[in-house]
Amino acid sequence: MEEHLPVLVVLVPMLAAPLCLLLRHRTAVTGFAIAVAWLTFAISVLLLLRVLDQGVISYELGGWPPPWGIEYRIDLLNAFVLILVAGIGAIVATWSPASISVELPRYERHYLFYTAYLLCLTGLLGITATGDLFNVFVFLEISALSSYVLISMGQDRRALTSAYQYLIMGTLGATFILIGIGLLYIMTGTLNMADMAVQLEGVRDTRTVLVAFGFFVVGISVKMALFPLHLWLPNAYAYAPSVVTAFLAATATKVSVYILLRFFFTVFGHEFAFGSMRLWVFLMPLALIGIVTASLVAIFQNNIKRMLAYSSVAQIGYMVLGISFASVNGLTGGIVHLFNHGLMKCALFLAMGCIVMRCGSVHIDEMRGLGRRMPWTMAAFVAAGLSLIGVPLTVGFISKWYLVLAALEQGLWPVAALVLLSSLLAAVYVWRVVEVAYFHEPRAVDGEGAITDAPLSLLLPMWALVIAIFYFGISTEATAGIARMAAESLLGTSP
Amino acid sequence: MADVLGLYNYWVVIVLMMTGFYIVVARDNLIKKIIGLSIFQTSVFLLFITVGKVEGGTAPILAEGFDVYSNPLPGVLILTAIVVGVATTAVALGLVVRINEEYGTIEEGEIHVQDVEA
Amino acid sequence: MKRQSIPRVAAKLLIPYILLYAFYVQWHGDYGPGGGFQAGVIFAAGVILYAIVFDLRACQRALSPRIIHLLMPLGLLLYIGVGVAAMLKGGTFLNYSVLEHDPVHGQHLGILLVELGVGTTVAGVMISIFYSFGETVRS
Amino acid sequence: MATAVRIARLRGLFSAAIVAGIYSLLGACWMSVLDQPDVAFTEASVGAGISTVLILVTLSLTTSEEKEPEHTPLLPLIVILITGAVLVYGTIDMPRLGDPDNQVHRHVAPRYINESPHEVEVPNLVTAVLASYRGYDTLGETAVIFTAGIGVLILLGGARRRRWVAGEDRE
Repeated sequence: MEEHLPVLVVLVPMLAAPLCLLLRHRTAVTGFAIAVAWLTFAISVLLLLRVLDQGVISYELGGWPPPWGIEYRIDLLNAFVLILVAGIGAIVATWSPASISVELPRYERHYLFYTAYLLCLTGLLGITATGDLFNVFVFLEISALSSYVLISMGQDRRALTSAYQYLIMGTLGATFILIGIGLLYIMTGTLNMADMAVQLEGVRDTRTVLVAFGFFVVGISVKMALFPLHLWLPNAYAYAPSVVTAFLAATATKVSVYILLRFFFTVFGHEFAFGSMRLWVFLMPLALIGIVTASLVAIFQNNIKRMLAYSSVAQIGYMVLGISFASVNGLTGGIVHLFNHGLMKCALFLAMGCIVMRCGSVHIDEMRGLGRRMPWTMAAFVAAGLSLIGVPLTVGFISKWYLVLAALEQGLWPVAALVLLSSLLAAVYVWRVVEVAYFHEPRAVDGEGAITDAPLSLLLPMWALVIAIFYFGISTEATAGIARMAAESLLGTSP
Repeated sequence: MADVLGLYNYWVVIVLMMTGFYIVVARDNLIKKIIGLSIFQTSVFLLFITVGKVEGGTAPILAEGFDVYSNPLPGVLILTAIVVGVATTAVALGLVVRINEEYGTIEEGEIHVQDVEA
Repeated sequence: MKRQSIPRVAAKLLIPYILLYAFYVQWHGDYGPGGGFQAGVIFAAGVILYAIVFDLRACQRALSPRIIHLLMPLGLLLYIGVGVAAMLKGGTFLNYSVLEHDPVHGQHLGILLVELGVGTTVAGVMISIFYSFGETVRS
Repeated sequence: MATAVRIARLRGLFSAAIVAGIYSLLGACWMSVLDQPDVAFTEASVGAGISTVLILVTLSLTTSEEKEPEHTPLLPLIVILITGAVLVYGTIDMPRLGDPDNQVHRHVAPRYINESPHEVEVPNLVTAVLASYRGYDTLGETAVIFTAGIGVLILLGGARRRRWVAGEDRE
């Protein structure tokens, strides 16, 4: 079974989704989905260990060698992303039962929710594992379609319109990606990424490849909500059920960033993407403007979920900034931030979910005095918030450290200054919540009994994430070490 | 001149593609946007299919008396993409029906007005 | 359209052939154009025609939503099942060659089953989507 | 072809839906001219069949007239023109239609055409590639369709919605 690990990590949730539909029974489906999510996580851990042990794993689906068949190609980078996605998937699944019974009370058929959830997980894992460009498109659509539906399950009717808006933008993005893939296929005659890198040699400078490159990058930027193509994101995250927000915020955009990395460095090679294309000329300013603008907008949001969503847009900026340095430190920063931000955003949105469950809303006025009412939830929020700011001992510090290092290395001290400045902005918006929660009097209780802390079944998964934030913040070898090795292999500087 | 003729097909496809794209971006009506989206996608499919053609070739089904076949791969990719397209359309229409139930309109502008008032 | 006799008679004549044609396309995909996806769509089209001309309720009595909801996952499971069977027999996922002693026979068997899986899911989903929309119209 | 699309700008959504169906059908014809009967077959049954039926049903549930747009579509027009221009620019270096020396026909495809008669022994090459060589894509495609089915069930599932209306007065 050992050699089937690469496909099993995608196959297990994909197989489980239709089974959920057949099981139907509510408790059974819930337990089954959680078990499946943890099994997937276990497989992804095994996979990473195997990659560390043996190097790149290639798996020929259907027994046809690439480029004729489809290949799963697992190296350090995607094994790392797989762990993030599967891990978040497992934790959020464990967290979900109590929350959806409060947030989706009108849904009788919870098994449909879990089917869609597992399909979304399948899609995201499939994108990450594959070594075939067209296969990326197919799995992108699995995850996209299921996330539109998951978002539309939100209680507010605006969830429907934001899901629609996301659907239109997401499909346009996917079609742009498809055009890009098509043009590349015309020029190279292949769809396998590794093979395409070889075939591109002769035609790299043609106008068609240039246009293909452009379309692919624009399409993927929509998917990962790179400023200024982020318009779908704040609404979608704000009105989706908390479970869905926590899951998507930590995984969907990260997977898109991963494809971008793959595309720049594996398919095109960094000499083309950053040498002759001068891509950093576009990417770096966009990333910086994105970081600053989105952080500023976040400060003025009263809906905390929306505030965190804008903060996500800013954080995507950090990752792209790291990529645009195209140096080992920059890439390490980008990759490690991808992982770290997944952890902390997930923890923050889970905390929001607990608050929604107890208070019914995440408007900033509702949060008055919550520090005393829900001490454990708010403590988790503060811990993850500190990490968002980038305080030492948390994971947020590690990624910013690498980013600043990379900026200084290239003599771009204004960029480094901007990164630090934006940390101050993050501090402002996190502080707003802290101030309200800890230093304001609790709202007058309107007869319904005092608000108590969230139940243990919600607190435990959330605190697991908080512990991970500190653990990986203190012992950096695991995450930053792997990210560094991945960065080196992307840049071709390691054997 | 032969050069231009060889590219003519692509250009027609691009005009179609942009018409679909235009409908998506410029129109306020939610259903019209979906129609535009499917036109946009269909024309991208045509682009792929155009690529597969081989001069003097025949459909990629093996039979006696033919030697030159068109490329089967674009056809396969587009079969998959068509399925993806119809799946998206179905979900989008489902959303529109729900939006209409909740808001009583399918015009983007009017929905926006309702959201601001709320 | 319940009381108009021309569409009713025409539909009664056509629907059996549409369904039959769906099966032809399903099994003949190896030799001519067609395959599981097209067969599923044609099958669903036949059912949808029935529902439009006669009545959605009558259609759902003949082909209950419960069965349709079973068809959707079963097709996908069949597809994955073929892949897993290949894995158990020592090949990689979806390697049909190991399904039988002769690789070519294995390929034939694999393709046949997989196309059947696609057809089942597609027919199920298309009919289910139409039922959902139709029920919304009715209520 | 281009005229078909021009008509799709009609204000009446009903006719727009029908014209979109016709457009799909014409697209299918074009595809079969380009030697892809399989795709043409699918496009005809999906684009002109299922999609059109679904759009018509949706129209019967909503409204069939589009309102006048409030703003002038100048910005979208610019976006479109730029995108189109970029694409045309990209085509200049593209291989010519039908040229058998194109990279597309030289690199991966020959194996499908030359070897599959021995390896798979299925006369319809599209089926061979679809179900065997790229079978995993087709599995993904089936999963996409399955997702759409689940999605519509979640969105329009009958039992749930009545509760939605009942619960509305609480908010």
